[in-house]
Amino acid sequence: MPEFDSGGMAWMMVASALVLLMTPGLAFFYGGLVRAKNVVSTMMYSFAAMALMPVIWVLWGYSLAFGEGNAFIGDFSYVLLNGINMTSTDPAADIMFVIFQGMFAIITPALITGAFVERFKFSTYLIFITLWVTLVYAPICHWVWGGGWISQGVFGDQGALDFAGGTVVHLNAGAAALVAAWMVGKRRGGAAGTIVAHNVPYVILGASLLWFGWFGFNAGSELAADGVAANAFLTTNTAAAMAALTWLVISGLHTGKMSAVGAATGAVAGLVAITPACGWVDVGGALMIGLTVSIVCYLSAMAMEKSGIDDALVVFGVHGVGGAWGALMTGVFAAEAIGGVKGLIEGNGAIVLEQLVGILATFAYSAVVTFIILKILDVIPGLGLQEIEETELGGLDVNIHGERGYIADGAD
Amino acid sequence: MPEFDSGGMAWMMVASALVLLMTPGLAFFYGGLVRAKNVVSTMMYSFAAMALMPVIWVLWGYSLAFGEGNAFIGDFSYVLLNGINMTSTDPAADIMFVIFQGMFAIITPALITGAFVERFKFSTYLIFITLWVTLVYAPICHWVWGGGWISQGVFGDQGALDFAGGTVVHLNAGAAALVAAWMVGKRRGGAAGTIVAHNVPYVILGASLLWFGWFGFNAGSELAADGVAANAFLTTNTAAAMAALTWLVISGLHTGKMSAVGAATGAVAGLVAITPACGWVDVGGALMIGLTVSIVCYLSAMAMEKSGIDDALVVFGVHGVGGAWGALMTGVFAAEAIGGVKGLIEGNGAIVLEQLVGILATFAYSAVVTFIILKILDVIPGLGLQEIEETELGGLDVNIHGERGYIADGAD
Amino acid sequence: MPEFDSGGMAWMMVASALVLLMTPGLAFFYGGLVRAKNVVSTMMYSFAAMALMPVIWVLWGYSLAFGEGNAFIGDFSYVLLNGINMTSTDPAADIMFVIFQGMFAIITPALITGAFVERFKFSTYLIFITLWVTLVYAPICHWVWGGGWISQGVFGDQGALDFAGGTVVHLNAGAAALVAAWMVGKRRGGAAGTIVAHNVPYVILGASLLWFGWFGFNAGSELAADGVAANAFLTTNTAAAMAALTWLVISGLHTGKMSAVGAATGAVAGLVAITPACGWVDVGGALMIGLTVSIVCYLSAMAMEKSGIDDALVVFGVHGVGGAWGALMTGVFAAEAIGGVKGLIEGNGAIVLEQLVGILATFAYSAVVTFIILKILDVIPGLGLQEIEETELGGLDVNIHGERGYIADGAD
Amino acid sequence: MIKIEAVIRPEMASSIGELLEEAGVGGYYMTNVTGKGNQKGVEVLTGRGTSAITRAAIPKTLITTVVSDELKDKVVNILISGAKSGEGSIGDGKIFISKIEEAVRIRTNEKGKKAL
Amino acid sequence: MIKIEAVIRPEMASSIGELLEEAGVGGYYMTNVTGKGNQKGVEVLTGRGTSAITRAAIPKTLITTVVSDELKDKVVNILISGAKSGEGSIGDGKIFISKIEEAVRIRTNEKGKKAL
Amino acid sequence: MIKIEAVIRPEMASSIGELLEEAGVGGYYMTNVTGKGNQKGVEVLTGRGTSAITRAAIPKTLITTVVSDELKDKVVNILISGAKSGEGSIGDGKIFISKIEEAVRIRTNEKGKKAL
Ligand SMILES: Nc1ncnc2c1ncn2[C@@H]1O[C@H](COP(=O)(O)OP(=O)(O)O)[C@@H](O)[C@H]1O
Ligand SMILES: Nc1ncnc2c1ncn2[C@@H]1O[C@H](COP(=O)(O)OP(=O)(O)O)[C@@H](O)[C@H]1O
Ligand SMILES: Nc1ncnc2c1ncn2[C@@H]1O[C@H](COP(=O)(O)OP(=O)(O)O)[C@@H](O)[C@H]1O
Repeated sequence: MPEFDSGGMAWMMVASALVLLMTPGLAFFYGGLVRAKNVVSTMMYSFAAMALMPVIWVLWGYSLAFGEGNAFIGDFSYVLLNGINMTSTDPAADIMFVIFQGMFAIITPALITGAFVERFKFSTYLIFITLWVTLVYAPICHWVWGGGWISQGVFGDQGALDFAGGTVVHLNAGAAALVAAWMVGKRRGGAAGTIVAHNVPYVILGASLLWFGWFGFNAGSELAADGVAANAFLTTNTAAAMAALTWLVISGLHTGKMSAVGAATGAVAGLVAITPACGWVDVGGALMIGLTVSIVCYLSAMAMEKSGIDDALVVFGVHGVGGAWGALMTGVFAAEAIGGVKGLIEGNGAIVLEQLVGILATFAYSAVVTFIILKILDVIPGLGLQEIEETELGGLDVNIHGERGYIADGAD
Repeated sequence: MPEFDSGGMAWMMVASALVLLMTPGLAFFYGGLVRAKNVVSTMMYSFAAMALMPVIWVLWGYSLAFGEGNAFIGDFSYVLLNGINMTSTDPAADIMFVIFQGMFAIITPALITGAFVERFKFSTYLIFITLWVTLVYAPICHWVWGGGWISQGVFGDQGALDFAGGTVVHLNAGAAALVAAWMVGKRRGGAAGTIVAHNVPYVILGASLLWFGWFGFNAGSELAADGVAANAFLTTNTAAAMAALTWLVISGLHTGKMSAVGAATGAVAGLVAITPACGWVDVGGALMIGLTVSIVCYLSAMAMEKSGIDDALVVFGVHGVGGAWGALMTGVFAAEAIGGVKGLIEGNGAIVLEQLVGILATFAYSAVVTFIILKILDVIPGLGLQEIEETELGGLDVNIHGERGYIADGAD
Repeated sequence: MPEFDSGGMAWMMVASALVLLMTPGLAFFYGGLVRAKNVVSTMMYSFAAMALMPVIWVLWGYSLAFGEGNAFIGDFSYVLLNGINMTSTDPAADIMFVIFQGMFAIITPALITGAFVERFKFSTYLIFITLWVTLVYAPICHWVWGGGWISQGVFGDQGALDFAGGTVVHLNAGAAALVAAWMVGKRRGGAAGTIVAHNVPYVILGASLLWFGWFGFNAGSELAADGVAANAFLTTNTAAAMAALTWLVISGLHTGKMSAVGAATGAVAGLVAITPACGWVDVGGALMIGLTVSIVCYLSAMAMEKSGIDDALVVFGVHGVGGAWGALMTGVFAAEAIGGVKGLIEGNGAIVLEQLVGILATFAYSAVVTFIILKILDVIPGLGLQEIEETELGGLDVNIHGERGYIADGAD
Repeated sequence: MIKIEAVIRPEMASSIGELLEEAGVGGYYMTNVTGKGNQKGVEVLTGRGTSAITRAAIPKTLITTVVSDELKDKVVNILISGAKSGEGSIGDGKIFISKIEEAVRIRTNEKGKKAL
Repeated sequence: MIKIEAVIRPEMASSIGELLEEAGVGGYYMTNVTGKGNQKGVEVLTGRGTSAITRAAIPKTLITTVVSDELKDKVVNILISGAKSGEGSIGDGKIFISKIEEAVRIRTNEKGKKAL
Repeated sequence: MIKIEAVIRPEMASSIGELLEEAGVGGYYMTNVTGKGNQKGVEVLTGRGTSAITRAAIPKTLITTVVSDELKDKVVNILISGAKSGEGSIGDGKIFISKIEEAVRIRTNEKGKKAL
């Protein structure tokens, strides 16, 4: 755990606030992409994560992720942040670390929701993310950042590189999304390929808030306001732009139209892919990562459309595939001059293997445990995964939340 | 007045920007809750506070609040920030303090507007907030933060605790809101109980921006980037989440639907209640405050609906009652390990009495002076409080501002 | 190039993020002002600048602006940020400076787009801003901030004052906007004077995000978290408020309605005018600048409406005229106590001449080179400036981007 | 069977709905439209709040109900009295009546009066 | 020529459109309306999620097509079967038919059946 | 009295409104609808800008005016010439005319032609 000077503390408070803002950003990104009758519901999946996760985090989440424990999971020593306060020797540092990490625990489950919007039962959802953050997120977080086995290295001393959460957050959420989309089942009444975004400005607003907040996510992960943070900031911005541009161009060449949703998606894909890499690569690496991730994710988005699994907002295609791609490319483009670790291009092939281990382990664990959780929730009487048909066709907003997104004067 | 190092300065500039952003956040929170024909008007009450208050603040507001003066009000020594500039001995500190406090003077009158949206005469409103910030806000600010009588303590040396403005901002605005809602009169054409939010995404956006900005409001009130600020940040986030969750659950149990507006309101209620407490309580206290304030405010929101006073957006119910509750709970949960002051639970009953004095004095002064100001504005020819019926029924947007919120292509 | 301590670094990362957020702010400000059928297109002009400019900036833009070169333009020494990395002697400082300046290179071309929204061909646009940032923005940036001729002074040692980009960004964009509006041609089907904003809340959101981000733009330009930055922050906020208030009042007196769009425009005009001045004037100067710029820009907006040039969103009227006015007033109100340079009021007339040189040179260079670029793009087969009539009448959103801004359930 | 269509002020829509129900109509639907008549338009601002123009498009609500011929007078009277603003001012709206040949309830296939 | 208007559930709109086309209608248009009939309204929350009320305004989609008299039965049958939700539940909607005197295609000035 | 309804391109709406007024109609109202006819739809993108589909729903504006029988030809001609895009291209729209039995001005209770 770091010690913060006044400047570091200032930066970490801001970075934490920025990461918090990513979840409303996601609410608008996802909310704009669904149909109008489900906009409140879609946003509420994210907003409910803001309401529920911070409570779980201070109660037991932080402790399971960062308590000493063993190589696989923390312990209950920090329950209710026991011992982390103003009287501990380094109070500020610990509290600040709890805060910053807690914001990651909000956005990660919220990311998954794009896979099952417009149909997942909201009451089950609240239980799902409670279990998921406890049984999936906290352990993987412990593996990578809490001193667990991945951070210790499998083939050598240098464990897999994940500067800001490419595997912990994005690949993890992507794997869970794939499983969840499949288990919850397809949306009724509206073949996937015919649904268009109901509010494109919201998509742009959401992507922009995500981009803005991601500076906190990535450069904040340095836990200091220094040169490495600045490098992370620059590579983040560069990769996001390059990927947005690439997606825009591909979409233009492929469909004949320059999709705004595509540009926004490209930006997000770039941000996902640079996340593990931002503190390890230079600006040239960032351009390459941005360029390639949009190609890879564009193809995977197309593949998902044909896959028969209704991953409604392509969470697996963007966060799963993009997160894995970014983790791999981190191993390829890591530059000694930036983060002290060489990548494949500089002749260090071993690090790519470490990255692969991280990717496979995260994917496998997340997919399997998510499957088990959902299976159990599915069979418990009174719970279940998918809303009944009438609710789904009429829209989740009015049926579940008692609210309609938009009401005009007069006829409405 | 504090001296800022570079990190402190960085944090205070950011915190000030965050507090500024709360007012547009409020514009969207309130704007989403009204009917479409009044969305521009509702947002303009807030935006006009951004236009008017900073001017008043540098002209005479800061001076009345923080000029030495006496125990009850400042003086005119700092008019036009006289003497506060780059040549004063501690220039940065003073300018920064003026800025940060000035942002509070924008949001406080803007909070009141939720009580009288959809009907208060806009030209009168501009005069109202000018008088209100001068005659109500500046004095109370002086009492609590400007070295006035409340800060000096009534029963002992330790005056009432108000870390970031639970009484000065929220209870004060809530009291004024109650009086204003009653004096302006009810909305015509639409019984309070039948109006539903016209744009729920705006409500979520607004609540999210408020939450985001509130980190500046609360953790910024430490005036430094240190451990106390981090504690304030953590308790703020925790209480907001706990309260949002609580409101969501209560609303679900009570009405059978999981209201998004309810969750957003809960978050705001939690933020209000933790405001006076955030630098004095630990995370356990924050959970309790978040839990209880949503129960208390939910009940008060229900009571207001039946009260016959058309406090349109439940400002008294949330900011008045929530602010008072938070101030009281600050006295209950204050922990010596956090802020050096014991609360009731740690055996210090006296502080609860100080809190009560602060609550009662703020409520009484704000209510009475607000009443007098509105009474005078009501009888001055050419002013008056409520728009004429035709204007109100047709909507304030088009009639007062010459604008409609939304215009579609074609028929519109 | 500055060296940053931890606090300065924290502030500059935040300031950079804030400036990045201004471009989505602009997307909503402009997007709200056009007709619904062009909202995606209008936002995409801005979002595409976010996708394209950062790539150009790290490839050659930064090098042309800040490479040593000569008095008129930089060189190619920093292509792909060659030599600017973690191993250079002062890595953090340089990377941070690249980042911060790079955000200015995004917003400047985006500002121009308001002049030709609803009709400029999107594919040509992407080429246009690539050329423009290379041939217009980079040189002028070099003149003023890169050690070029304007910074060296024409009549004396003290070159023209431009704290945060009044000429480089705003006047520059305004001049280009005037030329572009004229060359692209008028919008078809809808006389300028009959089009009303399709979404006023977006205009308010956009103006608020601009205001919020402008703190990073102006106070960040100090490149440190110190007293000068605080002064810039305070004058920025004061001028924005004063100008918003002034425009609101003028619009009310002139038209009988209190326009929200007007108040938002006033805020932007105030922000534009204080940009060159914010680190050189005190709060009294800020009030005067805010007051006068709204009067000047209100008149110029009215003049533009009658001019026959379809500067759709009055970019020349606000950024061009407001930028020039602000640059001039910087020379008038500069106070020795603030930035060490006297202005006209303190008896230094020479500085006003320097300001005039800066204004005229920027205007002339920007207008002429923009003209040449557009002329060439106009005649290249397959490019051209204005969309064909059918595309324009049916809306750019669906025809160019394959998307409609808003889709309701059911009939849509 | 006849179709009664009334263009009314939007703020009257929900109370008119209730009145129609009391009058015994089987159902109705409402549409948001914009209209122009003797009320020549509304004054709105263009540009940047810099000039006021009159726009023809005044928001109105169209309420449509299909009723049996006997209900005609009752419904028309209710609409007239319910949609009047105060003493009646320009822009209160109009009622148009036309013939309906056939009505069908989709759920039950019922036709004619039974379908209303 | 007759005009067939059907008030249906919004989620049925796009599939009904396709069915109409298959039936051979020359065109149609759709309008979003809100309606009330036997389905008395939807439960929504007011205040701050603090109380539930029933609102009359249920979103429906009105689909309108003008066809030659011969197509009437075909189109009505298609609407009835296509707009039914499952076994048919309250709120599936209604169909109203009226006479059209004249139709004109703006592009070609064609009149009557040829214009449909 | 007759009711003239025209489905037109949205961008024509405001100029058509002015033309109708010049023609002497007492009033009109406009509704935003989406339509399909010979113009089979518009190409839009789905997914993440990854594939193009054709959507049936093309935005159109429905303009409705009730006039006395004598005005019929004048209004129809104005609509035909005013709503044509250039030389006339697919999707310019259609005009439908039907009979109105009765009209009432709510403000004054006037009936028949005087109410128009
Ligand atoms: N002849 C008409 N055909 C269709 N709609 C009409 C006609 N005349 C009026 N209307 C509608 O009725 C509304 C009210 O009419 P208006 O003439 O303004 O009021 P009043 O009848 O009180 O003089 C108009 O806005 C328009 O929508
Ligand atoms: N008499 C009527 N006139 C106009 N519209 C009607 C009428 N009756 C029903 N409707 C419309 O049809 C919709 C469905 O009618 P409803 O009575 O709820 O269903 P059902 O016919 O299955 O009992 C209503 O929401 C309303 O919009
Ligand atoms: N038979 C019809 N009934 C109702 N509306 C129709 C009919 N035919 C066309 N329309 C409407 O008119 C619009 C234009 O018709 P379309 O056939 O595309 O153009 P054109 O008449 O120029 O061939 C359609 O979008 C549709 O809204």
